[in-house]
Amino acid sequence: MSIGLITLIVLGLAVLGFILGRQRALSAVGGDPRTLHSLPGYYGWSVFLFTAVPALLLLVTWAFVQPTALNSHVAGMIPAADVASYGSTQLVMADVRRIADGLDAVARNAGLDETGLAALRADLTDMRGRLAEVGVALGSNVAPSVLEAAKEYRSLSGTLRLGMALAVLLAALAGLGFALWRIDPRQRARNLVEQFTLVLLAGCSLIAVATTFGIVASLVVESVHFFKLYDFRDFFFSLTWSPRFGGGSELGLWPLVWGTLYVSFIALLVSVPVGLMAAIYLSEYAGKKVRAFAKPAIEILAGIPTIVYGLFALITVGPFLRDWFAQPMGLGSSSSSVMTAGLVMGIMLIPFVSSLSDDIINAVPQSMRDGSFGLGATRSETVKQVILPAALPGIVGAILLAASRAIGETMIVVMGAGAAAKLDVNPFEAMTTVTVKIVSQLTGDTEFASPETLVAFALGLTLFCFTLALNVVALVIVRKYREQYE
Amino acid sequence: RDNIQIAGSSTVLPYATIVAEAFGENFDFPTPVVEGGGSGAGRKKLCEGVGENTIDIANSSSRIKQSDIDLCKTNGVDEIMEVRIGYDGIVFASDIAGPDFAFTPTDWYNALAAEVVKDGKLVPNTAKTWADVNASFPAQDILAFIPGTKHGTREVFDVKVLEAGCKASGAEEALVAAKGEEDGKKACLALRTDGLSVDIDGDYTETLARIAANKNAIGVFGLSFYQNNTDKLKVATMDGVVPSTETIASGDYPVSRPLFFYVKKAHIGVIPGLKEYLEFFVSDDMAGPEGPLAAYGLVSDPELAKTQEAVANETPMGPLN
Amino acid sequence: MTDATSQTGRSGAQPRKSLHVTDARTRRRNAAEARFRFYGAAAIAVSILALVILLTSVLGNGLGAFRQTFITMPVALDAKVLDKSGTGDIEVMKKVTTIGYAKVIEKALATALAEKGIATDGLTAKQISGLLSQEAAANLRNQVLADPALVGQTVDVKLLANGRVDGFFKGRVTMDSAKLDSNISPEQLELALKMREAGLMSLSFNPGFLFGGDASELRPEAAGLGVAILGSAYMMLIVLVLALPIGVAASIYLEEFAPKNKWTDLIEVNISNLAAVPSIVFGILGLAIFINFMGLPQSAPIVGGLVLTLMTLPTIIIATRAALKAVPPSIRDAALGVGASKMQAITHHVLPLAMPGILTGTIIGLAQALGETAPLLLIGMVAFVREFPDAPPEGFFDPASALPVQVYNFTQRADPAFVERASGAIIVLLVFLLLMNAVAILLRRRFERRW
Amino acid sequence: MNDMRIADRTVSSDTAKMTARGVQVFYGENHALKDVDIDILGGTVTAFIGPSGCGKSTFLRCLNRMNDTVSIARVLGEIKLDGEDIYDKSVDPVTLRARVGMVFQKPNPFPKSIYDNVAYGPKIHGLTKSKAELDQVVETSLKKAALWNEVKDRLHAPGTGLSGGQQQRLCIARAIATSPEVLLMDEPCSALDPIATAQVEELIDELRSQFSVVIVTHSMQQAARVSQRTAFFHLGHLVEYGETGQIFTNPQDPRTESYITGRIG
Amino acid sequence: MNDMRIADRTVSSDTAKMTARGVQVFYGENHALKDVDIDILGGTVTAFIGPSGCGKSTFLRCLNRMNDTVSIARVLGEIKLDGEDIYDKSVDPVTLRARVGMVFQKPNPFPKSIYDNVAYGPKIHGLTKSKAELDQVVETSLKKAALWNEVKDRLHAPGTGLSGGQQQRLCIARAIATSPEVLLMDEPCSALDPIATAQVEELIDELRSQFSVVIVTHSMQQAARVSQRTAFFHLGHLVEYGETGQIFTNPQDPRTESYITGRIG
Ligand SMILES: Nc1ncnc2c1ncn2[C@@H]1O[C@H](COP(=O)(O)OP(=O)(O)OP(=O)(O)O)[C@@H](O)[C@H]1O
Ligand SMILES: Nc1ncnc2c1ncn2[C@@H]1O[C@H](COP(=O)(O)OP(=O)(O)OP(=O)(O)O)[C@@H](O)[C@H]1O
Ligand SMILES: [Mg+2]
Ligand SMILES: [Mg+2]
Repeated sequence: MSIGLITLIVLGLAVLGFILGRQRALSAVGGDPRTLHSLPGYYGWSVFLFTAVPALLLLVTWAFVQPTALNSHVAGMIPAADVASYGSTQLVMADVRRIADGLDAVARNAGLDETGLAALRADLTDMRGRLAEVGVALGSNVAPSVLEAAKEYRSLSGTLRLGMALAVLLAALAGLGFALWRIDPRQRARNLVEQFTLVLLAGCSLIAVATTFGIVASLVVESVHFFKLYDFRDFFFSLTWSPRFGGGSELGLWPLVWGTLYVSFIALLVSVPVGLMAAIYLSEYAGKKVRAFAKPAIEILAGIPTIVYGLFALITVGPFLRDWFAQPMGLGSSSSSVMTAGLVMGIMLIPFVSSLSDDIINAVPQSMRDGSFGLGATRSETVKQVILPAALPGIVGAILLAASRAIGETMIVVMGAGAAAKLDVNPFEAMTTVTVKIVSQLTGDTEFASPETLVAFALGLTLFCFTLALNVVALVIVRKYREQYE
Repeated sequence: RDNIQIAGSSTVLPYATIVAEAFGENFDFPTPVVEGGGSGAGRKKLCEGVGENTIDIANSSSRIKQSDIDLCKTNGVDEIMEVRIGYDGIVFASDIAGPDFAFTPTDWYNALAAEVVKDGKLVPNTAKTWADVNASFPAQDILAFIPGTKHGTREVFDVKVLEAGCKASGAEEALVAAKGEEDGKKACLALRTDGLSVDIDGDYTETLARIAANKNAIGVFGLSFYQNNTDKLKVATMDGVVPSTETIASGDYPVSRPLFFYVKKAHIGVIPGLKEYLEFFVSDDMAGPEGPLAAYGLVSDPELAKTQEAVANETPMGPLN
Repeated sequence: MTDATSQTGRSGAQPRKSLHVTDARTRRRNAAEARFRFYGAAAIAVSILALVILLTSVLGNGLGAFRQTFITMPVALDAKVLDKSGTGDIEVMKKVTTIGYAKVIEKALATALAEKGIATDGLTAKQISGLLSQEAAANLRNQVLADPALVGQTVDVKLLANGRVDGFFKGRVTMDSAKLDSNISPEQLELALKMREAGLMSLSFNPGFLFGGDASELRPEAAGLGVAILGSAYMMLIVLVLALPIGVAASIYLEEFAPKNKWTDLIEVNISNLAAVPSIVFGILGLAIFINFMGLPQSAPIVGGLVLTLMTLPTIIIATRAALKAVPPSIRDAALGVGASKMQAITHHVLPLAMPGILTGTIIGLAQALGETAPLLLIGMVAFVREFPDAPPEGFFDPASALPVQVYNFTQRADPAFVERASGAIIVLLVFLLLMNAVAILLRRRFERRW
Repeated sequence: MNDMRIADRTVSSDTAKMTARGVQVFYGENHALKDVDIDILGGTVTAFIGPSGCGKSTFLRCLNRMNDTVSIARVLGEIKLDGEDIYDKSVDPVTLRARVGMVFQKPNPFPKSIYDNVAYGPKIHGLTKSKAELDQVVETSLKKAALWNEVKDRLHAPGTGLSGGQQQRLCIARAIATSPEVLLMDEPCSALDPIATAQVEELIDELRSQFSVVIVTHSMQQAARVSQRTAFFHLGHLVEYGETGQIFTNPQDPRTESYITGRIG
Repeated sequence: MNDMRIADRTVSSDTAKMTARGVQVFYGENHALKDVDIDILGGTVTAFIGPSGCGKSTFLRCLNRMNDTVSIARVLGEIKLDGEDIYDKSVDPVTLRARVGMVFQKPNPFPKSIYDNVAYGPKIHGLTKSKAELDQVVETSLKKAALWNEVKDRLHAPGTGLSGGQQQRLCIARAIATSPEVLLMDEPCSALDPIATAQVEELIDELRSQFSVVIVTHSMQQAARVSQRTAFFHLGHLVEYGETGQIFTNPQDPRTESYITGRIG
């Protein structure tokens, strides 16, 4: 039985449990739900949970443990000499598994039964050829010990699988029986189900925390390597970023941080006013039709691959800004510039601000608007002084999201702002950002264990701490100015 | 896993895909999966260990480094085969409508270096047009798109163009005199920072697009890329030699580098089709001077026969020299 | 106690204001109002304009990719060449490589040209066969191997023409550029023109672009998006199934149930911070956790889907929390007051009201996930994959590509024919996005309401 | 508490501040207001009475075009302020609402501080020149609305943290701070205790010297106490309109009589 | 309208349904309720009176732990329902609120249909077996709340589209549909006309036969009409609590007397 099938059966049992539980609860009170503590459905759900959750947990654990156990058992059957010829146990086992999978097909193809299969001898039959016939490609001939291991693997995994199916189904049935037996009109079924749901919800929010730990952990290890190779003082206090291919690079952080801030700032300068005004227009002024069309249309902007924006920056916006602004104003003649990247990125970020803000603004109760209009305020005054403050937390969230995207964007910066790290205030100069350098150092041709590559991890970690600080500030601001209606 | 997995240099990537495609068509094995991601990352993945969830082959646009070999060792990857598949030519090209250029490394050094020798003295580079660099050039503004420091191509550019130019122009001598042996040599590679030399972290298509937006710029490309875009680009000579597969194979054209891939020997015989793929790759049908790789712009290795033999014997690479 | 005097006094002191006559201040305020409204309209206009510009450039470049130049001609499948044993044994026939098939096609093309009376003076055999795609031989081989009975017959086949020829008919390649082009000559193009007049060559819809696998740089005309579309679909399925419920659940917990203390503050800041983590870092995470630690395969949609899920979660959580926050407390009070549990109050009343925000988060999150390449770079999905993954769930573990990856790959390739295909891939991606989000957009419209 | 004294009724009916003719309101299909003709006189307190759901609030909201914000509401007929049609295209509802202020039935303080709630109107209309003057206006308004003592120590606490009756008075203070010419009050005393009610009634009486006040109330006593004219609505119809004394002592329509004596609802 | 008749006062004071001892409430720094001791008797209508802002709603919200939802509110003291401490850890506020229903001061219908508003409580408590029965419950509740006639043709129109008084009655209907043992009503008649008020008062009297009712009101007449016991709050203190007749005719505390006679507010 495959895992999918077992899952289906367990779920089926759980559904059955739901129905039975519901009925049992109802019949316990003579069909009058009023005397039950909770709605009958909750009794059903509690049985469902008791049936499905332990069984599925068992299934998952088993599915994780079985291969490991099986592997170590079977691997023990193969003599060290054969393992050596494969290079590693892992590789032998890969072959063992492939052969084991193939044996079924071989048996079917050749009309062999179990005893026939068991009698197969690697030194007598051309196993590689026979397996190839049934579409199992092997890299080399099959050693006898490997074939034996594969047979063992096959039969044992069959047994274990059966065992798993039995165990899981038993667990499900036991859960079902127990939960059904427990049902009592006074049982707090709703509380039980809700407690469970709450644990589930909390578990979900822990995923986010776990992600953070994962990120920090995966960055820290390599960052430590980096700081072993490269002095942290140079990294944190040097103002030059100029990596060399062959080593001897200067990897100062600040030009990149400056570029990141500058580009993001310009991007937000474009996207926040435009997005916010668009959101206000959509929710306060636009008719139903305009709204139904414009909102999803603007959201497409978020879905256009960044490479399109990058090319747009490179081919259209960059030269335009150079010819019409930078050169006439004597600010340089670079076609890639912070301004270019910022502008184009700003366009991409409009929907992040507009759509979310629009939903939040829409959620401000009408009575707030009425109160303001009733005092003779114009729409714009109402929006600025009543609605926006009330919607502030959501809007800040939207802006943070946009800022986050701006910080994390690479393609637009590479094509729009260039790849040169520079500390400059002229917005028409080429600059680059932390993220761009993370990507480029990580995917470059330099050797991995060099500071030039490992700096990517240190950059990642620094950026992480940096944005964390920004977020704390944002949280404090929101806390301070939050206005709760009703 | 039934398919071969390959990762690494994006310069080798197109060649590898051409071979993979032909391999998938003509053999019973599935088409290999070929990833880019850069030589460094490719070699790192190769050295992550032996087993199904590690890759089989790492493409690389430069030779493997000792640190990678050490990493491989610690992870149990003892034997690696090195396969040199040919050479990559690096060319200098500008917009098709622009003037012709005949460069020497000295010209490039004098155009892009931070400090140049003028009248026997080291001075900061102030050249604005190519005519400032070399009177025989047109007075076109200097604007060079060179590979970013992440690219293997940049290493070649540094060594074969800048260092050579530094030496030839006498700047190296002056720099060593001024800053000492170590720092002086390093200073040869210091580029001007006034925006006339632009690092490109993207790929050649980006360089091409930038040239389309800045008609007077000169960019650095791979030979194969240039060959696919001869209608848009005009190639410059280096030391009087026009880059082509022939001139590079013969060694006349100076700016080129070997391309490699590295195979985890432990996977041969285990991953289906791996051996066949290796042999197919280096066969004359593919990598020979008449093969599709050459047609695409790879400079076929004059010593291909040796490589074929090594692949057939599964000879692992020796220590780096 | 009417105060008639004060009333007259007032109307005397203050002349009657007319509703039509506005004072200076009101005019200023109205002007501000008009300006504000104009800014709003302008913001919409700017956004739409940007969209239109981007879309036109994409459509202009990319629509061509859906049509391709084909050569239709009869090909004699010579049994002597293709089935040397004469037994029809497929294993033997497989020994004939594409090179053998290429020769068959070459011959057929020469015959066809001769039959139509098209002169080919001055062109070498290689140049003539250069009009054909290198994919043609592979196509024919697959066709024959799929149906060995064809051998010995003469069949009409439709074969891809070379990318430059195709470019010529689409206006990308001109006689002038061909003069400079090392891959095609004007003479070849002349021949192609004649072939078109003779009906041997024509432009038609190219299903291969949508359903075929990727192709190498030597044959841009054969590159298709099939694998990428499947890969993206698998990943989006995973993202949708995981990110939406987990994101909403986490938001509900954090916003409604979690005690408000330093720890939840930390989690809150932490989640907004996750949104700011560059996507490539999620790739690093995916590589470390899913591939190296959990041993999931490289280049597989399952890993891609999981990584993108983690990346999308913060977006959905932030949007959902903002939406939950915006629901007035009086609604919760009302539900609690009739004895609903907190969970019931939330599922029955708060969630439906927060739905538009949740859906917006989903729309934006999915758009982001669908278009993302950077994290896929590190988990092996930015790759050349020609084999189609199986049907799910096994297919989740097979190597696959993704649409943005395909776009990214196409834009990196040297042959200019890939520019068109990259834009074509973007069009497919956008259509994919619209289809995926259509449900969410419609649902959101239903849930939108004021109270 | 048994207070049926009738306020003195000298009204010059030619000073009609607002006139409504043939006003009809539909909420979608629902015909909420049917053909209402009424004159709101200057310097007068007009009371609207009638059973719940009869259209009092609806009509009130017509008088300063607040119904514009209800998307399904449709208003027909003609309403004039000082002889000018307020539904005319060229009329700016903002100017109108500045002159015709409103206190809503459900208190709806802004999610701002108490001070900002009251200062909002004067600020947007530029009624004060300095901060001190604004402080003054806020204080007077709060005092008039009988809220000053309760909130003077926490002017910067949020208005939403007040008790129901306090919120109601805050909304009254907010409305009078802009000194409108006509003040529409929808059940301004519903959540107030008798003393606060008396204070608000005093305020209304005071306002009458300069402005017109329209007040919706369910308390017959209150209508009798503060108003000079009373309109009785029933099922969307304006049944009877006249001097308060006359309506209460000598209603013309049997329905009015039944309502006042407590027989129909 | 001058109705001061005192409802009949047969109350057995040992059937205390709810008891509160030493209840204090703080809103942040603001000490809103100070040391309140009170017994709510079974089968009795208890009226809370007192000037606006004195803490009536606050105390009411303590009785079914609605103050839990106000993050800044802190409740001290002990409140028991049938002898069980409702603030005990093991008590599920949900069960509590199902038994102690509430009508809020500001009508807050769900943004759903009128039918769904009323049917919500019975649905989540599983009070009905079939759709027909549910329809029945909805109809009876609406009828009891004196709203049925006005809305019977538009049961599926949104509850938020009702007039103020209609919303208030809808909220009453919603609360009684779940048949709680104790019903807390915060100014349930503030937006109702006299006839509707009379109907609600009748309802309250009817409910008393089975349940306890606590009603906050600003109308002394109403308190006198419907309640058997009255509590007078002032500035957060429970000043006096006793039989309604006694409170109104013979108050012990001078503040009570002043309030009833209209001198303090
Ligand atoms: N959410 C809150 N936050 C802060 N303070 C509050 C809050 N709710 C009420 N208060 C304060 O607590 C005190 C008592 O308020 P409560 O609502 O209990 O008064 P009340 O007796 O119901 O008055 P009313 O008759 O006006 O409704 C008031 O001073 C009020 O301002
Ligand atoms: N927004 C709305 N949408 C639909 N119908 C509405 C809306 N507002 C009011 N109505 C209906 O219009 C009619 C008149 O309502 P209105 O609010 O004017 O009553 P009212 O006289 O103010 O009553 P109350 O004394 O209860 O406040 C009622 O039947 C009501 O249900
Ligand atoms: Mg009303
Ligand atoms: Mg209250």
